[in-house]
Amino acid sequence: MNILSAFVVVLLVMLVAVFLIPGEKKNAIRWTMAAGSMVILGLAGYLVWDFLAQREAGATDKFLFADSTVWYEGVINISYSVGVDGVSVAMIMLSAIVVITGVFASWAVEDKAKEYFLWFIMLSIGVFGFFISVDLFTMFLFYEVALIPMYLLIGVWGSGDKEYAAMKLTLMLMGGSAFLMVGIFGIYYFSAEDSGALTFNLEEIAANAAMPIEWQRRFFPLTFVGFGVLGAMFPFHTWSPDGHASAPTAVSMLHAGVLMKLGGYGCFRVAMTLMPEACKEQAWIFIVLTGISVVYGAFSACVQNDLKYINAYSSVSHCGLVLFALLMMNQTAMTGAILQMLSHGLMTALFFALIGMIYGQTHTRDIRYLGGLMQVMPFLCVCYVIAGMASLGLPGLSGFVAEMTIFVGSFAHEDLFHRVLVIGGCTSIVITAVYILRVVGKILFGPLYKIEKVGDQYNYVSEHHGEVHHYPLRDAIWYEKIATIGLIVSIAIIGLYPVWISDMISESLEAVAAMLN
Amino acid sequence: METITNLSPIILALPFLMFLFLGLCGNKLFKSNPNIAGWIGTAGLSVVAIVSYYIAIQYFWVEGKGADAYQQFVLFNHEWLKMTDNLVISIGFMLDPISAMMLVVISTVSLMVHIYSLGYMHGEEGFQRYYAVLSLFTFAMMGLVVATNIFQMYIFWELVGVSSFLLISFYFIKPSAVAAAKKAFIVTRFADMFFLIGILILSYYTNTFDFLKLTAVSDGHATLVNTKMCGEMFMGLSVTSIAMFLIFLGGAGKSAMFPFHIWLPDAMEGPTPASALIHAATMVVAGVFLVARMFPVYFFEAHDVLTIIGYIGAFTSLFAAIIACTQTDIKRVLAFSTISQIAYMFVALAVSGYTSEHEACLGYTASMWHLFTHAMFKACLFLGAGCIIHAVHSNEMNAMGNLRKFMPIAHITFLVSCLAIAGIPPFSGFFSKDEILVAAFEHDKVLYACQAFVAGLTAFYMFRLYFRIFWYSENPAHAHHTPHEAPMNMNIPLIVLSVFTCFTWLDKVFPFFPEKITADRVGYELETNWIIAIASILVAVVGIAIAWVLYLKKNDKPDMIAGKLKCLYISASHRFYIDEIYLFITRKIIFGGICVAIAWFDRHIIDGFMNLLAWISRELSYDIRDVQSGNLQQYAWGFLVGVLAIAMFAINY
Amino acid sequence: MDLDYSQFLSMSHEVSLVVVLIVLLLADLLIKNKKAFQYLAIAAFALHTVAGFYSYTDLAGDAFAGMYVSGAAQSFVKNILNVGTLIVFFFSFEWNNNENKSGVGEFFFLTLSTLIGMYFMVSAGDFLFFYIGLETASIPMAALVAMNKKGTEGAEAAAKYILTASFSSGVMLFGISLIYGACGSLYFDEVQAAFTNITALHIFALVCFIAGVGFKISLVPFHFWTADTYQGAPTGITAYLSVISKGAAVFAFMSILYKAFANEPDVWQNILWWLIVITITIGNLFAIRQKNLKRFLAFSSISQAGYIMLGVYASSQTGMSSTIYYILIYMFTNLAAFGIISAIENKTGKVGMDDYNGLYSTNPKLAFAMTLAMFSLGGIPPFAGFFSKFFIFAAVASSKVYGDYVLVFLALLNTIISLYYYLLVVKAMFINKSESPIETIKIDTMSRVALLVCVVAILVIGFISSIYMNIYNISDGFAN
Amino acid sequence: MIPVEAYLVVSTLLFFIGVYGFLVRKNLIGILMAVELILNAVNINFVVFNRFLYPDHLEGYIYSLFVIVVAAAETAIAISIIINVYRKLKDVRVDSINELKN
Repeated sequence: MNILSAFVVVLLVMLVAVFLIPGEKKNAIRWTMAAGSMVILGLAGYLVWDFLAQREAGATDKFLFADSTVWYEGVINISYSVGVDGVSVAMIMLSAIVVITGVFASWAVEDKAKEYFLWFIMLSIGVFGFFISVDLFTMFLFYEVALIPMYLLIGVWGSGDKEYAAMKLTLMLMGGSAFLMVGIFGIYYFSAEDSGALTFNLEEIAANAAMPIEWQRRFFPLTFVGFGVLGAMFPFHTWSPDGHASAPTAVSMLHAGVLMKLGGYGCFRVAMTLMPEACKEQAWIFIVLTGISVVYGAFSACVQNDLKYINAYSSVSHCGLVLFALLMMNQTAMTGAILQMLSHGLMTALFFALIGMIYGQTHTRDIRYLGGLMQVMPFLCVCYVIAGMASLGLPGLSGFVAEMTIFVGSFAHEDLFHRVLVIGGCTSIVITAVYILRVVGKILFGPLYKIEKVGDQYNYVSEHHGEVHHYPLRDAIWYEKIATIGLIVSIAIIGLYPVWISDMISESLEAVAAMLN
Repeated sequence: METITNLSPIILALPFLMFLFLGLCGNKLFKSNPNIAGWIGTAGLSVVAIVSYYIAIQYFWVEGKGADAYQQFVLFNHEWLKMTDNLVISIGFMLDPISAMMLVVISTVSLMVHIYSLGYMHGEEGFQRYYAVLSLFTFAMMGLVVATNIFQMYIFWELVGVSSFLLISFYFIKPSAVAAAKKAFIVTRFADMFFLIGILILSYYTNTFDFLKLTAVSDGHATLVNTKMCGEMFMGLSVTSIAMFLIFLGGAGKSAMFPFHIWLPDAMEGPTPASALIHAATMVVAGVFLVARMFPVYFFEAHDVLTIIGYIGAFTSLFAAIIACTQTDIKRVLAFSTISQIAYMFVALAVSGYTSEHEACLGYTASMWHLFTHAMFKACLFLGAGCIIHAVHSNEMNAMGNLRKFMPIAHITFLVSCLAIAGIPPFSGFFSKDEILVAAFEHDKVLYACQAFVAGLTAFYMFRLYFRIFWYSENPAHAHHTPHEAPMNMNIPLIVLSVFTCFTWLDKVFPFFPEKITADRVGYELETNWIIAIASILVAVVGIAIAWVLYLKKNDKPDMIAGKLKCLYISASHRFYIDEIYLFITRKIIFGGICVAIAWFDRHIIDGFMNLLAWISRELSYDIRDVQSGNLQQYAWGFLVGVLAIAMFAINY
Repeated sequence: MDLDYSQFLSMSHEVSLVVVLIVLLLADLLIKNKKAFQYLAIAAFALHTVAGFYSYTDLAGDAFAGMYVSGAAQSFVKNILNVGTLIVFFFSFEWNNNENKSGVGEFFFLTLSTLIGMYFMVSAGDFLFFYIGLETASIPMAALVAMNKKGTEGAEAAAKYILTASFSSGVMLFGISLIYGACGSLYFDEVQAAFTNITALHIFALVCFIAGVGFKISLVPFHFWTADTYQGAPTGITAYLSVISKGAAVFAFMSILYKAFANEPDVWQNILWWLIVITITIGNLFAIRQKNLKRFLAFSSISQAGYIMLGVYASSQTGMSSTIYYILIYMFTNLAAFGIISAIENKTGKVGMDDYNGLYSTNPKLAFAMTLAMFSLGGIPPFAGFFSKFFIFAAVASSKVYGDYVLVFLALLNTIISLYYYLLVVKAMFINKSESPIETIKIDTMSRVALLVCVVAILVIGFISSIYMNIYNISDGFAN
Repeated sequence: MIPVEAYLVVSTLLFFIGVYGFLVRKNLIGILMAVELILNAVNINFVVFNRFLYPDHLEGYIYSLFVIVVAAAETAIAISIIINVYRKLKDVRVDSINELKN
C-alpha cells in the first residue's frame, strides 16, 4: 500500500480499535493511542528519510509517492490522489510529532476518555489526509473533517466559556470554508479549456492554467480568505484566542500546532499556486493585512493576562508572518514561511502543553495570580523558558531559523514598499521578547506568590469567592515529560542543524516561486 | 597551520558541550557535591584557554605574518543555513589579528572568572546552572569574535545576549534581578533589531554576508559595498550610511552606548564574577569589535557614520563619567566607568585612519589595545569588588572604608587596576588611553578635549571609589563583624589579572599592538607623543589629587560641593532620569497606550463585529416570528402576495 | 384509438401498489389482531418495494396516450419513495401499536393511497394526470395528519393543511387553466412546443403553477402551513410529509419545468433564484430559535427544500442527478432524525430540545445517531450530506455564470446559520447538563433496524460513487 | 355572440371573489365555500378556452370534470376535518385554530 495512504489507514484502524475498547478501560485506550501514534511517527520518519533518499537518487517529479484512484468520474471528476513534496513532508512530520505529544499530553483525560480520543483521531485523520492529498476535493473533504471535531472537543472537554468559544470557532471556520468552497468550484470548472476534461488534481490544474484572469480576480480572494481564516489572518482571527483559551490542552496543541497550518498550507498550495496572476495582482492587499496581524497580534499579546490568550495572540502574530512571507512570493521567503509553520507548530504546541500542565495543577492561567513557579516545578518552567526563547527567535532553536529566513527572503523583494513592511515586521521580534519575558519574569521567576510550602509539598492557595482551595503542586510526571521533551528535541534539531530541512523545502518551492515571478 | 585548523573547532565545541553536559545533567549528577561541576567547567575552560593561546601565538608569530600584512585565515566554514545561493549562513572560524587577540582576552578573563567563582559562588543554589551558563557564554562569545560572516556574528550576538540574561537573572527569586535581566535583554534586543535591519539592507545590496567579501579593500574603497551600494539613496540619505548606522546601533546596544546604556548598571544584579566577565570585559565590547570588524566599510563608505559614532562615544563617556562620580554602589560606579571606557574605544575607532602609513590607523590600534587592557583591569576591579562585597555583604560604599588592613591582596590589586584605569604609567591603561588621546588630538580637537577631561574624571571617580573603600573612616559595623581576606582561589585571579596590567612598558610587550593589530593589518613603529602623554598624566594626577582631598579621610567637603552643584549632583545621581524617561515611554505610551488600545480594539471592534453578526441573525429571527402568526388567512395572504409579487417581478424582469 | 391493456405493464409500480392496497383493505376487514395486520402490511409493502427494484429498467414506456410516462428515472424515483415509506412504516410501528390502535388500517391505506398519488405526479405526462396525482397525494394526507388524537393539535394541523392545500391547488389550477389557454394543450411536450414568445399571461400562469407546487415543496412564501402541520401531525406522518411527499413534489416539479417549460428556462430560473435565497434564509432564521424539535425540523426542512431547488435551478442533467441524489440522502438523514424523535416521543412524550439535554449520558447510541443526522444535514464530511450538498452546488456552479456563483455563495453563507442550529441539538445532547435527562430507553426492534439502515446509509452513500453515477446515467429520463 | 374575454372577466372576478372570501371569511365552512368559488372559476376557464380556442379537443372539458370530482372529494375530507375541529374546540371560527404558531 502507498505509504501516504498508510497514515490514514493506521488512523482508521486506531479509530476502530478505540471504538471497540470499552470506555472504562482507559489505560488500554491510552496505550492504543500511544502505540498508534508511535506507528504514525515512525511512518513519518521513514517518509522523510525515503523522500530525501529519492530526491538524492534524482527523482524529479513534483510529488513523490504519488498514487491515484479514480473515485467519481464523468459528471464530476474526483479521484483519491495522494502525493507529497518537501512542504507536505515537513507538514506531515510536524503533525506526527504534535499528534504523539498530544496523546501524551492528554494522558490525564479521565472524563469520557474514549470519546475524547475518538474525536482526537478524527481530527488527526483530517489533518493527515489534508496534507497527503493532491486532489482538491479530497483535500477539502479532509479539511472539513479536521474542523468539525473541534466543536465537541472544545465544547465537551474544554474549560471556561467553552460553549461560546466552540460555537464561535466552528462557525467562523465553517464561514471560511464557505468562502473556500466557492473558490474550489471556480477552480474546478475553470480547471481545463472547454475541450479538456475538468479535474480536481492540483498538478493538472496548475499545468492547464486555464482560468482567465477576470475569474481569478474573483476566486483568488475567496480562496485565500477561506484558508486565511484558519490561518488566523487579521481580521478573521478572533476565533483563535477564545478557541484556544477554552480548548483542552492537547486540542489547543493540535489546533494551533497543526490545524492552523492547514490554512497557510492551503493558501500556498491552492490559492497562490492555482491562481498566480490574481495572486500577483492582489498580493499587496493581503500582505498589508498579514503585516498588520504580525504586529497587531504581538502588541495585543503584551497586555493579556491569560496565558493561553497570550499564546493565542502570539500565534496570530507568528501565523501572520507565515502568510506574509508566502505572499512575498520568492523562494527564500516561502521557505521561511514553511519553516515558520514547522517551528511555530512545534513551539506553540509546547507552549500549550506546558500551560495545560501548569493549569492542571494551579487551576488558574491568570498570570496576575501566579509567581515563582520555578522553585516549585523547575522542569516545566525550564521547558517554558526554552519555549519562550524559541518563540522570541533565539539562535539554536527553530524560531530563529524560520524568522531569519523569512526576513532575509522577504527583504529581497524588489519593491521598496514591501521592504519597508518587512522592517515593520522586524519590530515583532522585540515585542515578542517583551511579552515572553513578561510571562517568564512574572510567573516563573520572582518570589512565590499564592503558593505556600508545607514540608516539602507546595500548595497553590486560591480563594474562589469565599472558600479557599489548596491545590497541591508537583513537577512534571513521566508522560508530561515525554510530551515536552519530544517537542523540545525537535525544536532544537531544526534550530541547530536547519540546512537539510530548509533545502528539502526550498527545492520543492523552486517551481512555484519561478511561476509566481 | 593544520594544527591550528584541527584545534580550532575545540574552542567552539568544548564550551558548548560543557554547557549541554552541565545544563542537562549537572543538577542530577552533582547534586551531592556541586563543586565537581565547577571543576569540570574550569578544567574544560583551561583547555580552551590553552588552545586559544596556542592558536594566537601560532598566528601572531608563525602563521599569520604574510608578505606585508597579516592574513585572514578561514579555518573552517560549515554551511548552516542556505537562504539563496549567495546568502548562506555558515558557522565558521576566522582567524585574523583582532579575533586572535579577542580569543586571548575572552579565554583569559573567562578562565579567571571560572576559578574565582569556585570560591565566590561556593554553596550557591544553582551552582551547576551558573557554570553551565558561563560555558554557554564563553561559547557564544568565542563564536562571535571568530565569525566569518555577519550573520554568524548576529547568531552569537543573540546567544551572548541570552546568556547575559540568564546570568543577570541568576538570583531569579529577587524581583530586582528579574527586572534587570528583562531590561537588559529587551534593550539589547531592541538594538539588535536595528542590527538585523542593517544586515538585511547590507545583504540586500551586496548579496553576501561574508566579512571577507564585505571588508575587502582595493584602491581606497571597500570594493563590494562601493560598487553595489554607491549612490543608492533612501529618503535623501545614502543607504550605505543608513545600513552601517543601524549596524552600529546594534553594537551600541550591546556596548551600552547612550541612549542604550540604561541596562548595564542594572545588570549588576547578577553575580559579581559574571558581571566581571560579561558586563565589564568581554560582551560589552562586542559593539567595539563589530565596528572594528566592519571598519573598512565604515571608513571608506560611511565615514559620516564614523564621525557620528565618535561624537556619541565622546558624549557617552563624559555622561557616564559624570554619573560615576555620584554613585555610591561600588558595582554601579564600575559599571558606569565601563560604559565610559567603552565609549573611549568607540571614539578611538572614530578618529582612526585606515592605512598604517605614519600612524594613520593609530586610533584603531589604540581602540583594540584599550579593549585589551581595559578587559584585564576592569575584570580585576570587578573581581576585587566581588571580594569586598563578599567580605562586607553590601554593595554600598558606606558599609566599607578602611578595608586595606583587612584585605591587603584585594587592596593592592585594586590599587594597581585603579592606577591603570586612571592612566598612570607604567600601567597598561596609560599606554592604551594615551594612544587614544593622541589619535583624537590629531584628528579632532573637540574630541580630544572631551576625552582628556573624561580621563581626569575617570581618575577622580576611580580613586574616590578606591579611597572610600580602602581608606576613609572605619565603618562601625566592622567592629562586631570583621571583614576577612577572600580565599586563595579568589585572590589568584586578582593577582593574575593585575599582573597583566603591569608589564606593558617592557619593550618586548609595548610594540605588540602597533605591529600586529592595525586596520590594514600592516604593522608600524609607534613612538610616544610625550606632550600629550604628559598632559594626560597631569590630568589624571589632578583627578587623583581631588579624590585624595575629598575622600582620604571622612570630611564634609564632598557634601558641601554636592550642595554647591545641587541640581547637577541630584540629576547625576539619578542618572539624569534616563530610566524614568524610558519607563514613561514603555509603560505609559507603548503598554498603556498602544497595547491596551489594540487589545481593546480586538475584543470590542473585531470580535464585537463577529458577535454582532450572530446577534443580528438572532434578533432577526425573533423579529420575524410573528409572520408565522398561526392564522390561516394570514398564511393565505402571504401566499397571495407572494404570487403577485413574484409575478410582478418576473414580468418586469 | 382503442384501449391497449398492455400499457398497464409499464405501470407496474402503480399496479402492484394497487394490489397491495386491495389486499390490505380486505385484510383490515378480516384480521382483528392489529399487530399481525401491521406485520402483514409491512411485509406486503416490502414485497412491493423489492418488486419495484426488479422492474425498474426494462419497463420504459407510456400509457393513456402519453399522460403517463415511465422510464428508468421515474421508476428509480418511485423506488426511493418506496424505501422511504417503508422506513416510515418501521418507525411508526410502535406508534401504531399504542396510540393508533383503532386506525392502523386507515393509516396504511391512506399512506399508500397518497403514495400512489405521488407515483402519478412523478410519472405524469400532462397536467391533468399531474393534478390528479397531486390531489390524490394531498387529500388523504390531511386525514393522516388528523390522526394525531392527542389534544387539538392534530385537528388544527389538518384543517390548516387541507384548507391551504385546496387554496393553493385552486391557484395552481388557475395557472394551469391559463397555460391551457395560452398553449392549447395540457401535454407537457406540446406545451413545451407552444410555450414560447412569452407574454405576461404566460408568466402569470407559470408563477401560479410554481406557487401551487411550491406549496407542496414548502418554498417560502408558500410554506406557512409547513411548520404548523408538521408539529401537529403524528411524528411518523411528519417524517412522511417532510421527506416523501416533498421529494415526490420536487421530482414532479423538476420534470415539468424541464419538459413543459424547457424552452424558456431564464424565466423560471430568475424566479427560482430569488425563491431559493428567500427560502433558505427564512427557513434558517425561523429554525434558529425553535425549541420543539418537530417544528425545528420543519423549518430546517424548509431551508433544505431551498437547497434541493438549487439542483432544479441548474436546469441540466447534472442538476437533475444531483437533485435526486440530494433527496435520496436527505431522505435517509431526515428520517433518521425523525425516527429518533418519534422513538423518544413514543417512550417519553418529550419533543422539546431542552428535554434532550444530557441525552448522550443516558442514550449514547441514540445521541450518536442524532449527531450523525445533524452533521449530515449540516453538510459536514465525511457524512453523506456533505456529498449531496457539494454535488448540488457543483451542479449550479457548472454553468460558469457569475450570478450562479453568487447564488452558491449565499447558500453557503446560509449553511453557517444552519450549522449553528444543528450544532445546538448536538450541544444539547453532548454538552448541556440536565438534572432530569431522558431516562435510558430501549426502542423497539423495527425502529432500531430502520435507524440502523439510515445510519449506515448516512455513513457510506457518499463513498460509493457508483450510486451517483447511476443516478446521473438514468436522470436524462426526466427531460423526455 | 359573447366574446371570450367576457367569460374570462367573469372567471377572473369569480377567482378573486373566491380569494377574497378565503381571506376574509371567519367561518371555516365559509372559507371552504370560497375555495369552491376559486375552483369554479378555474372550471369556467377550462371550458371557455376549450370551447372558444381549441374546440377540436376535449381536454378542457375533461379537466373541468376532474376538477369538480376532486373538489368534491376535497370538500368531503375538509368538512370531516372541520367537524373534527368542532368536536375538539366547539368552534369553527378560523381565529380559534391558532394554537400552533411562531
